[in-house]
Amino acid sequence: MVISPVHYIVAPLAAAFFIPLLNKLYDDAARVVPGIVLGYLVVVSAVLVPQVLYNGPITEIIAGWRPPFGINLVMTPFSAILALLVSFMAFVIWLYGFRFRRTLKGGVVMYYEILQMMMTAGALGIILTGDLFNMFVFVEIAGITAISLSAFYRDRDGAEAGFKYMLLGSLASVFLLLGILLLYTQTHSLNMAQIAERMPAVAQGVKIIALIFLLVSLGIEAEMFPLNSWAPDAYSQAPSPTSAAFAAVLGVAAVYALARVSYTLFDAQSVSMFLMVMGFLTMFFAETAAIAQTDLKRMLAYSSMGQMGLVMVALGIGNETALFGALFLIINHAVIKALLFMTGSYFIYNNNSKRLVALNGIHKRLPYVSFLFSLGALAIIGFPPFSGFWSKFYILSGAAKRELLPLIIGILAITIVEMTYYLRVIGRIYFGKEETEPASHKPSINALVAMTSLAVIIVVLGLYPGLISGYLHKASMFLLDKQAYIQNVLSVK
Amino acid sequence: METVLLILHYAGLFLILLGSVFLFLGALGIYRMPDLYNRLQAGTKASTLGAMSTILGVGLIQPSWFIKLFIIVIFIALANPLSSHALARASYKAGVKPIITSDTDEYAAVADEAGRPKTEKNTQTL
Amino acid sequence: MTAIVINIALMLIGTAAFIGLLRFVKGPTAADRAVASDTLSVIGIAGLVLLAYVFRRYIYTDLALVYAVLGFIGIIVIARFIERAL
Amino acid sequence: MLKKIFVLFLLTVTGVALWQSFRHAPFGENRVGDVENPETVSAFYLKHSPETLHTANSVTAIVVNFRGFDTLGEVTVLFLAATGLASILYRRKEDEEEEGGHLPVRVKLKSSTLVRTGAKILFPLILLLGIYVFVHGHLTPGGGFQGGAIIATGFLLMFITYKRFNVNHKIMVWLESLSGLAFVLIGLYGLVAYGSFLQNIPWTGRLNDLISGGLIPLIYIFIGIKVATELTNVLDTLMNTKPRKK
Amino acid sequence: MDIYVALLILFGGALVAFFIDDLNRRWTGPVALAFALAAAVAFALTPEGQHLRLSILGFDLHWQQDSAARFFGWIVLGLTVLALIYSVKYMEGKARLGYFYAVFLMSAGGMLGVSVSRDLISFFVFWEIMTWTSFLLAIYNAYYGVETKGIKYIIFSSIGAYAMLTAIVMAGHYYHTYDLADLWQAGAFSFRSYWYIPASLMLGFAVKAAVVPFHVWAPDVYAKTPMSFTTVFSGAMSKMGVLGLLVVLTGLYAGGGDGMFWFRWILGWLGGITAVAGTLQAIRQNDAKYLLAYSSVAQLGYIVTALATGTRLGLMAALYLAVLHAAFKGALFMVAGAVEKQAGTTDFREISGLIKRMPWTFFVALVSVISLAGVPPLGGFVGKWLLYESLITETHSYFLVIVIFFSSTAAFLYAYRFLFGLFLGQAEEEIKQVKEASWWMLLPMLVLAAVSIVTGMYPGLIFKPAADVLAGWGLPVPDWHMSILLNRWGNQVDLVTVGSTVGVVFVLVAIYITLKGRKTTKWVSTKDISTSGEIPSPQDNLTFQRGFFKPFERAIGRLYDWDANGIWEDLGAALEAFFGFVRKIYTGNAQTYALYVIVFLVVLLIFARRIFG
Amino acid sequence: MKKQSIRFKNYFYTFTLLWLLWYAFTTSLQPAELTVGAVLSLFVAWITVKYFDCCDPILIYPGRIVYFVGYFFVFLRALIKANFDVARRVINPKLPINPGIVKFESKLHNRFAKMVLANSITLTPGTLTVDVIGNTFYIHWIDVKGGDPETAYKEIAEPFERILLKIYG
Amino acid sequence: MNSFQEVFIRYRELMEIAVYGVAILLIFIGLYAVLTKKHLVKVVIGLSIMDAGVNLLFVGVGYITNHTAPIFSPGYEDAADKMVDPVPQALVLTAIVIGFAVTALALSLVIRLYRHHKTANIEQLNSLRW
Ligand code: NA
Ligand code: NA
Repeated sequence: MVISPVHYIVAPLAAAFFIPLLNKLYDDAARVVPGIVLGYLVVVSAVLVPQVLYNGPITEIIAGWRPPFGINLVMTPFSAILALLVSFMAFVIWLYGFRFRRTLKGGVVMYYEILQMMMTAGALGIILTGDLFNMFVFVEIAGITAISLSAFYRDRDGAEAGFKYMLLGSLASVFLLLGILLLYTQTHSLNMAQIAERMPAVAQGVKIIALIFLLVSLGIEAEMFPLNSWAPDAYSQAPSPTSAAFAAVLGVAAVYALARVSYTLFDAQSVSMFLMVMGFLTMFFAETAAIAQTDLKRMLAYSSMGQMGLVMVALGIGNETALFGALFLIINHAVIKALLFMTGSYFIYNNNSKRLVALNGIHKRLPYVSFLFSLGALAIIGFPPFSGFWSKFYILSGAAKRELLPLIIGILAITIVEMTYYLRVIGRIYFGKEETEPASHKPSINALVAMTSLAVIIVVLGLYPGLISGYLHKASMFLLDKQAYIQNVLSVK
Repeated sequence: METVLLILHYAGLFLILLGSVFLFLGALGIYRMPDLYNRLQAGTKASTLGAMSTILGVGLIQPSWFIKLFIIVIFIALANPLSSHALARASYKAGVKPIITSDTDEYAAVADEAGRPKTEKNTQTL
Repeated sequence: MTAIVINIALMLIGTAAFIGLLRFVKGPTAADRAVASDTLSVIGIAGLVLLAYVFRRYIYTDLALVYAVLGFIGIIVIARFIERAL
Repeated sequence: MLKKIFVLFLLTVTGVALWQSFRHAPFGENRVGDVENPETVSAFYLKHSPETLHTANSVTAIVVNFRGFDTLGEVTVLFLAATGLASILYRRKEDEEEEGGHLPVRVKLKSSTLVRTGAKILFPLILLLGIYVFVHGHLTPGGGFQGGAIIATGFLLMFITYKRFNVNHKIMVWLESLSGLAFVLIGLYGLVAYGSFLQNIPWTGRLNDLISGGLIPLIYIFIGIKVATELTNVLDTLMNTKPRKK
Repeated sequence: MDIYVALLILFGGALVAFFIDDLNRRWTGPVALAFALAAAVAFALTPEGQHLRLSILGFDLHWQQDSAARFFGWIVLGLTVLALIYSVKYMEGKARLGYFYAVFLMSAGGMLGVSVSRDLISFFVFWEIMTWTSFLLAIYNAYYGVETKGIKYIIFSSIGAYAMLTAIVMAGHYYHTYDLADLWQAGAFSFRSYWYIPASLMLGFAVKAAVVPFHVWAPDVYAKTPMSFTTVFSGAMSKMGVLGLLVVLTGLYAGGGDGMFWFRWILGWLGGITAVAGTLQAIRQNDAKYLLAYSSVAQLGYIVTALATGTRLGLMAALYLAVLHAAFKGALFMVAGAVEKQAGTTDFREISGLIKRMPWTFFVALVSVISLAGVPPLGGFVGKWLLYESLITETHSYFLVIVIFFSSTAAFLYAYRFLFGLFLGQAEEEIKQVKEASWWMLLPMLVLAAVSIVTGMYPGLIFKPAADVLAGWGLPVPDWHMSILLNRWGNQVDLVTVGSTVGVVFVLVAIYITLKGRKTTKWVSTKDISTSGEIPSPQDNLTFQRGFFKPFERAIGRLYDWDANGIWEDLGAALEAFFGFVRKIYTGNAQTYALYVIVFLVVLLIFARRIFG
Repeated sequence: MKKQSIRFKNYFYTFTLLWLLWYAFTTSLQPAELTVGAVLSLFVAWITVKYFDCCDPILIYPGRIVYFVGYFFVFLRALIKANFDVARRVINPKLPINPGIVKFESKLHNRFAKMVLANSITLTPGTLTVDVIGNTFYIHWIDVKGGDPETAYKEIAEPFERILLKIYG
Repeated sequence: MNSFQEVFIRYRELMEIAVYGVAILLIFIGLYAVLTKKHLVKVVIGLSIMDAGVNLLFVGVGYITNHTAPIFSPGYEDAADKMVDPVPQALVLTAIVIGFAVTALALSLVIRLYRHHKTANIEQLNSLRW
């Protein structure tokens, strides 16, 4: 069987269906199988991504019906890179949590593992699909797993977080459906390429209303202000590997969807101002809320929202430089935020508390974890030479190309806020006065490997961004080229 | 054969008309009757017969459909009284008081023993 | 003749459904609404069969059958809910 | 009060916007276009459903074949909801201790003897009806989801009438897993044999025969089984949440 | 040997130092020192004028070993090596040595990188590395400062850095290059075309140079950081701000001198105000470290003023003072560190009379303080001379001269206070056990003192590389001689003669005072507060240690009311309150959240055409 | 031995009934439909045989068929009467009712028979089965003609029960 | 041609109001419940009503006057040009199932919340905020 993009969806799906059965035969199946599957997806990416980057996009036909009649998967350079990112991050997160979850007994492990793996499948589906309604289905897959995982722990306020997520997620899906339906009535198609092709003929009024419904819906998923109120609760209540996946897997997919809808279905110019303003407000409110947090995971959650806001700003700026920055930032944010949640999780595990005060002087107990956390914090602030700097620099350059001086100043001002609270945490970790001396849980070897590999990526990408910059340039150029997308999809026989 | 079909056709039309009248009366009963149990009385009987009659009527007009429609009729005959009974029993146990003008309520003792709420306030409203 | 009878029947059934709906809206207790929906479902089954005939489509009768089953079980569930057995 | 007025205002604006935009798609208007030379997906499906797939129910043809990938996702959503539900309502040892060793019960009160008698008769009937609905999904308005839902309601009837009615969880797990896998494997067969995931086999029988539509009925049967078992599991989990004194 | 070798050695050394600390804590310091020395050797071996062009992400990075790079690079490396020698003993027994040395070396690497960068991208990258590493050292001693004081440093630095970044991306957009030479050529730093580019660059550099009103971070940070790093912090890192301002100035010259007016007057006056403010604050300090910290702010003010003149002599003065300030202030911070290490505190009210216990340290302090005060015959005098010459003869800024003169005079007060507070006066019981600092610490101090002494007689040693810097970047270069100064009337001063004369006089006076003082002084404990029957309260001014310059403070008291620190702190508190208010929009009520969504939707629907049309 | 044969018998009639039902659903005599129906009926019979105990084949012995038909007509008459009764009451603006709940003892022992009786009562004039506990039937009677169990039995149940006793013995 | 169909043609506008109007009204009612009802279950019911409205809108959009169900059953084999749009029906099937899944999940959350907080009032669920 030749490796094809459909494996991204089918492999986790088959595994998910199979795990309950296998788990009856072999106790650890639920913990092992997702790793094998996600590892396989990394391999699939390793095979497909170069193919896409060198030979051009792949359009995978499903059920033998060429687009626009059947559902199809499209791997453009942009989506290919994100698919690689998502599968890799999911694998690392799995690796990180492999032994951690031994503390959970019985069937719960199985539920957890299936949901966590399927969140990845949903995200990959969103990224790969070329069909609008199919995207809705994958949004729901991702949403349902995310809701369930938010509510996973019952000694926390998980159910409350899950309920809020569910409420906003349901609104999102209703709006998404309305938007899709409106577009369907006007273009008689669900294929994104064909909708894009037929869009010019659609009455302006309907087009805008459909756009609004889609933007609000995807804005909820992509943590856009003021639709992002679910995020801090969900991030903070979910198990830490899940919080990492929210940032590294789900967030990536949501932003992709936002970009795809803005750039392919509609024209970037009309959405530009909206994305910039909302992205900026998202950053502003998220970072200002973050600085006042007393809970580590909530702080990280607000920080994530801030990063997503910056990505939106970059999408709104919309020139190639900014998009390059956006893509780079998506990658950075996925890697760095995952690292922060992973290391943060060990702090919480050791302190039995999520409170920031409990971090005082923890570096004595967890020197290596503290080091990695600090590295991540410095990187996410965007201090050179870490990778976070380059993405920010590119986004600012993109803004400069459009001569958006106030935006540049605004972004940098908010960055100072972000920097402030991260550095305070670093200060606490290294120089805070310890108040308690609880038993120490050292990270397990698999978690160490996972965290270290992320740290290495952060440093290497910071020092040699050239490793990936060529691909990112290609990808961001392709995102801008609407006609190429339409051409690629609709010309498939 | 033609005549048989014609007769069946008109018989069917008659049944449909009769059935729909009963359905109408059943609905009227539901609306007009003073308490839940009387509503059930009126609603169940009329609507059951009405539905059965209408469906059989269609079955007579379209003989090739008859078998399946007959199954529906049997199902209604079996299930509808059961559902009415279940609703009556549940409502009574939940404390929905019947209007009793004949001074006979043999079931009250049974329901009270089973823990029927004393006031109607406790009846569920949605 | 046929058309007239069928139209009258449809109108009667429609009115019946409307009256049933009035009771449903009025209540006053959950049990009353349940009674109303019970009757409404029976009216609906008859209406479906009649519409199947109107459109001359045999396959619609399946809907009536399924609707009958689901309606019945729904009422039983509601009854169990009303008596607080769930 | 003020809040309610505000909400009503918001909803009115939303409603008006929706109304205005759906006026651009007049009710009852034919937007499908010429079926013989399809310009829209709908026309294409209406043409190829009987002609190529030999599937009478074109909605089924869409659900299982043309847009079968959606359906795979949909099945997954249901599966994940069942999984999520189980993880949310999962009863741990600690919970039971916390609640004083209470065991979960489905129904608290005995049901009417009449209903119990009736349920016994209706149960097989409903199961068969459900199976009929999904086996004929390609011929009649039914399908895997509808049939599965009917079967699950059959189980629901038993759950709420009998305190001690239990499903065999082992069999359920097997059925659920294997039917899901079967769906995926059929899809993969298409990928291996014809180069496209979920592609139908070329032999599709005669329109309106039971054995027609190629793999479509087979897939819908597996979907029916999966939906039935999953919904039954969901109902079982949702109802098994009330604590009962030992 | 290429430019990057020295950088690689420093950054690699950081990594090694970080991990070697886990193996053997005693080796961390020497290893770091070894790497710093290696870097210095590598830097020395780098051929003059070497160009290095790298490409990263499509940006052309440009590193050059020109005269400016050598000038500032040697300030950095020289101080780093000396400070690391000093650190070996100074840091002995402290925690987190791996952290300390790793970050120290990275910081040095950052500064060296800034010195050699000739494009804005690598300039900024190294600038930021230098900034955050120095932040990590600034919080080394006390976390509880982080919430307010340490964080103030990074906030101000970032305001500056991000102002720079704004300028950089805008310059990149308008001129399609980040290379300094090209930007100079294109007139990018001229005030005429896009005035905010040079302005925000200057803002960034001014923050690092602790110019009022962006100086508030400096005193706390200089005082709280371990003294061995403060040496570098105040001595070298602030000079990176000077380097930056020099870059802008070069651009102004290259662009035909547009905006020289703004540069000269605004920056000049800011420098002057900084000098006065720093001096006045230094005078009222009771802690040697804080005194030195404020003094650093003041000294940087002179340098900035000198630089702002943009004239031949002014520029020479700035560069000369940059080196000298590194030398004497570096030495003084080391002195403070030595006292802190040996006596446990640097609070004037708690110790005094260390002259006997720590004579070598006193010697270094004496030399450096004299140099700082700008008194002949030591190096500091030459710098002041050049500055006055420049202000009077070249720019005719007489008011500024008055300001600078006032500040210089007042500097005598704190200089004296420093010497008296720590070393003179009566020795208490408590300090009887205090011993002289280790030679590891004395050696670098003596080297730095020697710089002040030698340049006092041969300032040409610094004039030469400084003139090379100016010539290299096309800035006006004055005539200079190895040890002769000229004033506007053509009078010659031979510094060797002056130096020798003053030296002889000084030795004689010192001998006289010592002999005389022995006989007349009556030894009473400073804490002997028994007066004629009355019991004084602690507020009573019984010794010189407390309220040393009370009368002076009273005289200029109104000036102290302009407390920049307070303004910034109020602003910070207001911001925090605002942040606390903002987060209240996340009420926790799910329905409110849903309402936000609908309100947002409705707003978009109502203004649909306006927003998306 | 005997038990096993009974089991087989149960399977058999459950299967047969289901297969017939399948035919009713499909109304098709295509071999494919019949085969599939047989397989599926067998499957459903296998699952549900332990619940499906209402319709012993004994019931279709010829003698009882007659009673079945008889019952049907008795019931049909009662049903139509009931409907006109309802119509009368509903249309009458005065709503002439005199409701109450009465009880009586039934002589039936078979649960299925009791259910048939209860359903019949529900569908006949003015009566609604509220509950059945053991052999006691509680009936909501829209126009109570006598509160004692004997009257109630006579008025409400007797015509049906007579025939049901013949069928279920 | 029966009168039912005539009604559909003659009163198209009226039908539009009836179908689209009812669908939008359902969305309206559902949203109203979501935004104002305090009981968690009522909020969930509100979501389901919204779903129902959207589903109705789907089906309504796919309807074509005088066309029949897109099923080629015996007698209708060649009626392809007389059939309503099958796509929205297929989509709505998916939407319904997904809606059900979400509702089930929501109810399970309500159960947990009720157990944890001993209340089903949405306003008292604010231990997570700011
Ligand atoms: Na009834
Ligand atoms: Na003193």
